[in-house]
Amino acid sequence: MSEMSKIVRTITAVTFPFAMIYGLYVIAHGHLTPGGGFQGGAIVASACAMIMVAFGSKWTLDKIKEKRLSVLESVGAVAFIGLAFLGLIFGGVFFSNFIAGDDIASPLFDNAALGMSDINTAGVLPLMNFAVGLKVIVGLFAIVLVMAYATSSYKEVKK
Amino acid sequence: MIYNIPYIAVVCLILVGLYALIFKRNLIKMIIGVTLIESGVNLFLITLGYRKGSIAPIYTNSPGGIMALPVPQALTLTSIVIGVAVLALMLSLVIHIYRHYGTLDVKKVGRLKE
Amino acid sequence: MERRNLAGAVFLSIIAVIFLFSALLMHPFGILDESEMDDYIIKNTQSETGADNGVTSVVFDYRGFDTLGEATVLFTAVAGVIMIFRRQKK
Amino acid sequence: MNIPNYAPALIVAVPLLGAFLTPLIGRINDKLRNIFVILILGINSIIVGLLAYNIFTKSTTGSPKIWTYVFGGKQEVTSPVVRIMFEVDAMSIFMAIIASILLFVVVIYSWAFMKENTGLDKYYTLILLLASGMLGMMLTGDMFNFFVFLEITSISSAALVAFWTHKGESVEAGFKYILVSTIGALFVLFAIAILYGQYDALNIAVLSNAIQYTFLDKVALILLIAALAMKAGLVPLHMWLPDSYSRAPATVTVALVGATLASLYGVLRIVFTLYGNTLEVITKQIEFLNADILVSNMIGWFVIVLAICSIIVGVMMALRQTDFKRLIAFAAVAEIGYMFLGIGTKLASVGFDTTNSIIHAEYGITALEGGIFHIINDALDVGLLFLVAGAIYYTTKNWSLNEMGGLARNMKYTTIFFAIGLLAVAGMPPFNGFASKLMIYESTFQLNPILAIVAILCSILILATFVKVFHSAFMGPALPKFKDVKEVPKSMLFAMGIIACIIIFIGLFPNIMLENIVRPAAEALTNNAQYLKMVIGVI
Repeated sequence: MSEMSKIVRTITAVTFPFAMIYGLYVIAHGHLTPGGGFQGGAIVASACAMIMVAFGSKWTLDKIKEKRLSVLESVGAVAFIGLAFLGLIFGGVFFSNFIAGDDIASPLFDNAALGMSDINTAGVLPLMNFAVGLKVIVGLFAIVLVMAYATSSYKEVKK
Repeated sequence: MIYNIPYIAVVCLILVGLYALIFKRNLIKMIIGVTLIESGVNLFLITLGYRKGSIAPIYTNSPGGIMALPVPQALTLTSIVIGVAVLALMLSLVIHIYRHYGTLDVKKVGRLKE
Repeated sequence: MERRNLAGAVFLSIIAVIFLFSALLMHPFGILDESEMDDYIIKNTQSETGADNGVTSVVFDYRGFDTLGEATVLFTAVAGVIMIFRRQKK
Repeated sequence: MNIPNYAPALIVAVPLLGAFLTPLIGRINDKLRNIFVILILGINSIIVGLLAYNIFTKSTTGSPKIWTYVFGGKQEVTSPVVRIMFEVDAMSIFMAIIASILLFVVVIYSWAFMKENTGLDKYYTLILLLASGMLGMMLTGDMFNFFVFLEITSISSAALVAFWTHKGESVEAGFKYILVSTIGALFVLFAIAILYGQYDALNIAVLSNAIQYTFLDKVALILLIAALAMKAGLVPLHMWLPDSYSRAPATVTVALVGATLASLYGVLRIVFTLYGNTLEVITKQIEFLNADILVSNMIGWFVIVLAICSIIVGVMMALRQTDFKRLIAFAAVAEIGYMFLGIGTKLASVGFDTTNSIIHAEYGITALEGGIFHIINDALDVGLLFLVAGAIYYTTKNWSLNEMGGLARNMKYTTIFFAIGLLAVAGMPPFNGFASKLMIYESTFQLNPILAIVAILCSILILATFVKVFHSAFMGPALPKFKDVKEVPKSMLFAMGIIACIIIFIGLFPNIMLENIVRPAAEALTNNAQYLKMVIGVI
């Protein structure tokens, strides 16, 4: 994809932070309001895709390599499965919610002392939301970027 | 009968998808057929979770009352993400097929024979 | 080609009849026969997981393993797409 | 930490963690990555072995053992089963053993075989993902979880089929595979949704306990069996199989054999466990004939007809092929037919007398044992043949049988391995295929002699086909262009050697396998009441 006109690029640059913040908000509030890691991640990824459409896939790929995206995605995935493994270590069960909850022993926070249950931290759920959010942002963006770049380079070859 | 209209809509979506899969010869249209079936199935899952007069199963500022079932919504969420993943892979394969053969017609692409 | 179309049409109409018949047999929309599992979740979501959002508690806690699978599916697709568009050694 | 208690979760989680870490390690060093992948699958095989040891030793002494693992909660079963459970019985772990053997062999073989390709980071990632998907399908006790793992398996294997993207045919085969498996998976999901809508449960044991065999359940059963049989490559829906088997790299093909068998396991689980309670119910299915008929019989004969079609079509198409890998792929279709023949005979063997009491024929259980035994034999035999085909491609860069000849001169070990594979796949006495095929023939003969005769004839034709291949590729005068071919690298020989050793071991001592592993697996499948009792405590 080649880059679009200056007007589009400016508007994109202005609206991008708002879309990004909104997406991050959806990720961060996943356990309290509708939304979560996947939905918020999709919003941020579409914001990134908007940048790519406006500035061209070549420009975007110069700024951020797909290999880096792939590594970042791995980090997100490892964080997610790592939280599940931490559940195995601290809670005794794979995927146990080892931070919050009354019936599961919580080694990190004492619920009563810190008043954690009052504000509904939901234990590991927000952390998992962050991990999944990172993974979804990077993953979806990598897919869009790679596909756009591949199709545009093909056109140039054909010409 | 009137209460079964959502299910009939689901069946219609799935049938349209199957129609596209069976009768269309363009690969992109076949993919559209697959996504139609998928939306039908997702719609079916989400209709299973509705209770008459219920609210979303979220306690934040909840007015109270009966809540819709949370599990179908979670399943639908999973299914949608899986659908996106499958769609991405199928489209990238189609891009490659177009690179190799210069066409999207099933008949012309279909070099692999029985 | 003609025969394939005919077979397809027959197949499609059989499926249509079966599915439409099943749609009529489903429980009426909004009136559930069974909801034991979901009622349990709605009742216990706040005390067991500490989340206010029932759906999130299902996605990440009760069926957290499905979400791991889902994240894996996305990971697989990204790996597949990047692999398919890799640069070939010529 | 008591490993066997956590084993069901670890078996899936370890390859997943490996898959997520592979791209990170791949950036450091290629060799390190290869060692890491082999290590991960080795650890996984050890965990599978540990769990298998626990399950099989317990099951021979007393009642069959079923290992359950509840994700994220206390390790006890709450009244509505809310959380995802892994339910590992002898059958599941039997399949997991097959899968881990195949995958371990595949990564060892890949070391030399895939060396010259680009994108190996992604290749190994996808192999590990395929591993966790397959193992997850085999161990899970939750329908939706089964669907998720089915999708992981099909996406990763579709991407792997299209690995050689510079070949148009590979990409096309990959697309065909993903299309077919997505449609199959969507119908599986649709069936799961139908079941969920009626019983508000997703756990297999809970559903099995609740199922009433209404019209909607029948629709769900048909959808599940059709979709999974399509993924297992049963005949009217087998078109994708030869394409993807023959156009993928040989390593991927062997992994795909495992994925196909995972779908076959799904069929077994659904027929015998999910619908196990309704299987032996007499219903007036054919009302206009006014005849009572067993559900089990109906499904059984349906499966038998498809199985016989698979055998005949597979063999007939294999006879005509000149492409090495395509030929083996069609033989694989025929082998899948043999497994389904055993399963179908078991289902059809259940009858009832005039007082409407149900009789189980003796030969039914033999048929099921034969079918299950044939799963491992088929996986090993076909796997070995595909690996040999890969070795031949590695040296000659060719798949066409017409352009080969005299390879035995320079590739002695490969020739021996091919000879072992062909005799085993045709069911010749000293090798493993013989025992299981004999059990299938014997039991099918008692159900209907014609079926057995067809099966035996087709088996002979498979032998003829492979002897022809053996002659044209390995025997005869050495072609001038193959004068300088060398034996394949040691890691490939080692991988083929592992499979060949297991084949010979099972061939020489089939009773050890049969008594200790196959029989408990068959018992775990048929004893549905025990399954429900062990998992959710219903008697």
